[in-house]
Amino acid sequence: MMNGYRAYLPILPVAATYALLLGIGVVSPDHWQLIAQLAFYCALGQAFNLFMGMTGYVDFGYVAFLGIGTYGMAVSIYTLSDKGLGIGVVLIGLVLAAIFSLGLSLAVGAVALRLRGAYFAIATIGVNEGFRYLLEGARIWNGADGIIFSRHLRQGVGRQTAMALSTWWADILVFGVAFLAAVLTLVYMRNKVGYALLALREDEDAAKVMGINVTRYKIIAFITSAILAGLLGASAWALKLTYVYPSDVFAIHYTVEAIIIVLLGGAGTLLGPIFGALTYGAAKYFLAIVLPGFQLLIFAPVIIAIIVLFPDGTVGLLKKRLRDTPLGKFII
Amino acid sequence: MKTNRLSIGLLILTALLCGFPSLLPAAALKRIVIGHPEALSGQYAKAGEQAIGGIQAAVEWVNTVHGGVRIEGRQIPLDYKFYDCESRKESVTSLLERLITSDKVHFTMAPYSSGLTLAGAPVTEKYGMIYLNHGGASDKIFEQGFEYIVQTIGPGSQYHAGTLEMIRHLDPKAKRLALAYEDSEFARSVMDGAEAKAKQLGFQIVFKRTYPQAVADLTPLLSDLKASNPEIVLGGGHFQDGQLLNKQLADLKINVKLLSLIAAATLPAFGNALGPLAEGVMGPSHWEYGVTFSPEAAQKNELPWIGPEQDEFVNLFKKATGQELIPDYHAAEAAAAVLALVAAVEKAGSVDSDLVRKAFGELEFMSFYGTWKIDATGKQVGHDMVDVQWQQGERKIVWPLATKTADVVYPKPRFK
Amino acid sequence: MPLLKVRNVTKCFGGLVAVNNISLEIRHGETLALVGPNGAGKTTLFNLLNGVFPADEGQIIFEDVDVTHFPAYRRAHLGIGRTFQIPRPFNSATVRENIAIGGMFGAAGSEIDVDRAMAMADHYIEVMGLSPHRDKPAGGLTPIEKKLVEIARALAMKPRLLLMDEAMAGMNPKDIDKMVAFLKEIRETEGIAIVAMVEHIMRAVSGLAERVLVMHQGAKLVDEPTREALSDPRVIEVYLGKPPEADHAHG
Amino acid sequence: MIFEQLSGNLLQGVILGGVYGMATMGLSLIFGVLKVVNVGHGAFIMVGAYVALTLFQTFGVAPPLAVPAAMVIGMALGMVFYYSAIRKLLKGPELASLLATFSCGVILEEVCKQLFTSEARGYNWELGKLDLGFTVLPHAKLLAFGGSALIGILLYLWFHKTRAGMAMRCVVESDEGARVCGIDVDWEYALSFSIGIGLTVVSGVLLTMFIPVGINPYMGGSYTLKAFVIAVLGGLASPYGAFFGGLVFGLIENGSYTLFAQIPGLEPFAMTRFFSFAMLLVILLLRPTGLLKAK
Repeated sequence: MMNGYRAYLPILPVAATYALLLGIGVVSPDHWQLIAQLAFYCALGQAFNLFMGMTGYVDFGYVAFLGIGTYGMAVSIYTLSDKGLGIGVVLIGLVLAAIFSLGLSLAVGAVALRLRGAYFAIATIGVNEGFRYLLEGARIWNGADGIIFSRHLRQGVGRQTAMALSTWWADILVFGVAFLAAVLTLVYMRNKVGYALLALREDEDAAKVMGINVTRYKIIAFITSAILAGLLGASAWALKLTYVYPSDVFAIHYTVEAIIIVLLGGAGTLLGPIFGALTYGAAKYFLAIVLPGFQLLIFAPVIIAIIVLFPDGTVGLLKKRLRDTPLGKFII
Repeated sequence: MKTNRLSIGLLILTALLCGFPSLLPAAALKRIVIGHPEALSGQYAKAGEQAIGGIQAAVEWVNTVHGGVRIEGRQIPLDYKFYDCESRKESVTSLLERLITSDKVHFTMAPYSSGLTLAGAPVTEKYGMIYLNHGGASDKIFEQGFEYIVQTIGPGSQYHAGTLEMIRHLDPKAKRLALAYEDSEFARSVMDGAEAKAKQLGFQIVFKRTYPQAVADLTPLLSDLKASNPEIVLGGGHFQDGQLLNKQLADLKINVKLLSLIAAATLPAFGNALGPLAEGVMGPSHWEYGVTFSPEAAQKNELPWIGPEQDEFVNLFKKATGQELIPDYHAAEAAAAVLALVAAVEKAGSVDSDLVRKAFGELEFMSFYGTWKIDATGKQVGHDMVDVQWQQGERKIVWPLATKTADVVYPKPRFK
Repeated sequence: MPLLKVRNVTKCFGGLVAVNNISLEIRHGETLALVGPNGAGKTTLFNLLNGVFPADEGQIIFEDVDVTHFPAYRRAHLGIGRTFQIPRPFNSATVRENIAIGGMFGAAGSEIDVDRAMAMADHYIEVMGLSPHRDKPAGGLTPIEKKLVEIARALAMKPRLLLMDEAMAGMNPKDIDKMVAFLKEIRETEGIAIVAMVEHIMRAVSGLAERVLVMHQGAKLVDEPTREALSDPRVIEVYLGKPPEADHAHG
Repeated sequence: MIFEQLSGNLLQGVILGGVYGMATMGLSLIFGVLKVVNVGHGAFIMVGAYVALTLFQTFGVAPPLAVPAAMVIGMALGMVFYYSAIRKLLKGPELASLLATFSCGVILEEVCKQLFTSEARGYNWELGKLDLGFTVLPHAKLLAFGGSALIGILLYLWFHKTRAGMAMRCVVESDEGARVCGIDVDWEYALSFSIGIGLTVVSGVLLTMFIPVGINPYMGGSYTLKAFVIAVLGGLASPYGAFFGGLVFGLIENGSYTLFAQIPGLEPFAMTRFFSFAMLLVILLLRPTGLLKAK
């Protein structure tokens, strides 16, 4: 490329932030779970942004991909732990999570991506709820009973390893998903995919006239984002918590959190979701400690104020301001 | 790099705020602290508030009446620290770890519900710390091989054992049993337990169906139930669905000899909401105001007695919550978990979780909550439930006969 | 062998016939002015030609390929470019990015990577005199500047047929002359056939087009060389006689 | 037997569906005029339930008489939320208005939690029952159905017979057109948002006549989801379409239960929900204008 490495400079602040988070976690293991929670929000925001931020389509049923990814890991550990595969069950779990979320995203994409705007948002809510009730109604994967597989994990890999998987490696995987999502976002932005998405986000009909196969690019972004969500569910919800209930993993509230994170930082930016995730995660954590029971009462009006006052999000605003400064090339 | 500087600043602030307490040198044991990520908002808020009130009442009793936890001839005050986990799984892990590492608590308590209890288990297991389960009734928790979970609430499979025995006692001919319950792991474990017990006692299951969580209308399910012509209906799951089930049975004039609803029917809100429709409805409860456990009863059973007597507990609870409120079983079982902990710590003579866990295994006692004993997996096996029935707008204990405060009305009054 | 062949194309909306049985041919490198009063069906015809929506009846053949059922993006790949009556640049993208997007996905798109597209964009920025605005978001430009960006974006697509919807509306005579000169030059150097939709600006028609196609109420009224068309009584009647029905049709 | 049960269920379904339909009109009105999906819809239903509960328990006001109070409270809430948040987000991306309406719902939920605690409450207002043999219909339910139908008719008349209603219909058809005709579009937005919220709060009152128990701050969520399905059945942008959508929804939900119950191994109740969401997708794909409208 003409610009070569310079085009990829904005990955540096991302890498630095994650390295710093990891560093704090390693130096002060006491706060590992907090760091892990922040990493979860970063990954959630980055993965959600990859589709929503870049295309402008609001997938209100996004959590379904996390949910089905969680099941991918759960099913693998639950059914294969006595096959002597050792740590292999986790790898198979990740693969299953990716396959499941890929499958679901193809099915959803084929249906819902034909719709636009509010219709798309409502359709995706329908997918999430419908899928959950299909699991419960047809008793797929134990239905509403869910899968509790703590014992299976321990039997499969041994007590010490199981503990390390749940309290350390699951979180490292979350960091991995977050970083992968950021890298993919930047790669997309710097390639044709990104320009196609930019065009269709601004004006889908004009984009078609420019020769852009909008369906193709929407599905690329949708699938990428869904697989990342599936991997996130497999690590942050399955491997870490070692149980899954459908009512828990298909809860629409997580989609809302993803939206808040992306909006706080700035939709369609690279650094926005990270900034949004850190602010949101830290604020939530401290409010739970300082004012238990009042978090939502404080959050909701603040969120309204932020979307009214900073519609571009914080990073979106910075990006505009810093466009012509030397810092501009880092902030996208 | 403005964003980055901001986020770095934020992180440093985070680190400072959390990190300071942990930099202080470990002092001699001045207090024993219980840490608790409890649900104060979200779907389990009501049970969470009750639990916190109950725990605060028990802690108050330990410090003022009992004089602190007695270890090595010293009396050490008990402290309780809780955060709001918003009924959400991902908050449980980070708050638990904060309690363990930053707040340096000595013991932890699980939040209400089986799911949230499970969510925290990997963290407490990692730190090898006692994790008192006051509100996770699923039997499956104890099939996972966790080493530090200690249950005070009874396992779900036992909820309706007493109820069914009572029916056999009163009406040997009753046969047709219907189960209509929420599709959740908890309600399923209750109803599977009930089904097994019922078959053992010679009942015939004529109807067994679930309804999804957050249901708004049960009419189709209940018409289906009506067609099976049951004599007994066991059902429920949480709070509002139990109210709905009762109301819509009345709407459809489905009259049965006995209706027992888990969770919902044992709460004051049930009678307030339904008024006369609640008359005669029963529910299995872990504890009910009016149970007759006393130091004398303990002596008779050759068990040690620990903790306040019932009225004392109720007064402490009212003081802790600042409300004129009779505690329900969520408060009682959480308080009993604290009493069990104190007993175990005193027995072990240490706050080391491994020693205390061993002491728990050998512990058997009675409190206002009843008897307490766990098996090797940490599951509660010593506590018997009671059955309550709504009579003239009040809950009366009707079973077991030894603790009853009123005679059972059977068959229940018909809906008008 | 014409560049574009349209046979008996019809499009209805509900009960309204917006384009009624139109046939036409466009030769390589030719410039055709599509004129007609407001509501004559010109924009609908454009939309049919570049595939914004499909025709109800009829056939469209572009360079021997039957594109009747092709979606818009595939027609763009074959070489049909388009500008809009009200410019529709991608507002949050810079001028450079806007034009580069045309290059990346247009007729030559498959061989053009991002860097080459950017280089192409720089070329057209130069040509269109947009250099001062190169890195500004297109949403902040004046309407005329947006129009120029849009033309540049369409040219970057390397089309063989360019459909220009009211490209010169709102320009002053000097700018129109400049634009006409520019389009003529582009036509020579890049070998593009142009169909320019014009509502009123006869200056542009006479300066640019070799042939005029007049539409009236969805149908083809006149298709003849510019000089004849401008003096054709039917054309004059359409413009000056103000037929009352014209207002009811949608375009 | 099954036939009797099915007819009973279908009748109950129509009655319930009417109330659901009424509970969706506000959502459709707001979408029709402002093109905003009110994701916090259920929270306003919850507010209505508390209005009925409080008036009945504190002042002994019979629930049907709580309707005017609910309308006033709802319209006031609508105005407050419109001018403080929604108005500024109309031109922004979908995302902003979706999140804003969701947050409005959260604010209401949390305020109600502080006011009423999270305990599930209820009230008792017995009017007797109508026993049809194959099913039983309490009079309160019939009254709720009648009330819903009446409100639906009043709304229709208002839209078609009054100047204000016709102005609002113009805005639904085209903002630009309405502006040209001299209609203050911004005011129409505010008005329809506030009427939409008012109707929703009123529907909360009517719903408690149907189900007077289980009232709690978080009860709205499942109604929001139901309302989406119903609104789509009715064409999303049409308030009376929503009413008929409700009827269809009630029939399908209750009717499909009986059918799913015949298949062994299924949980029929959960399957009815699956079915209704599957239907939502199919309709969005095939007939985005709703079941009732031609074209």
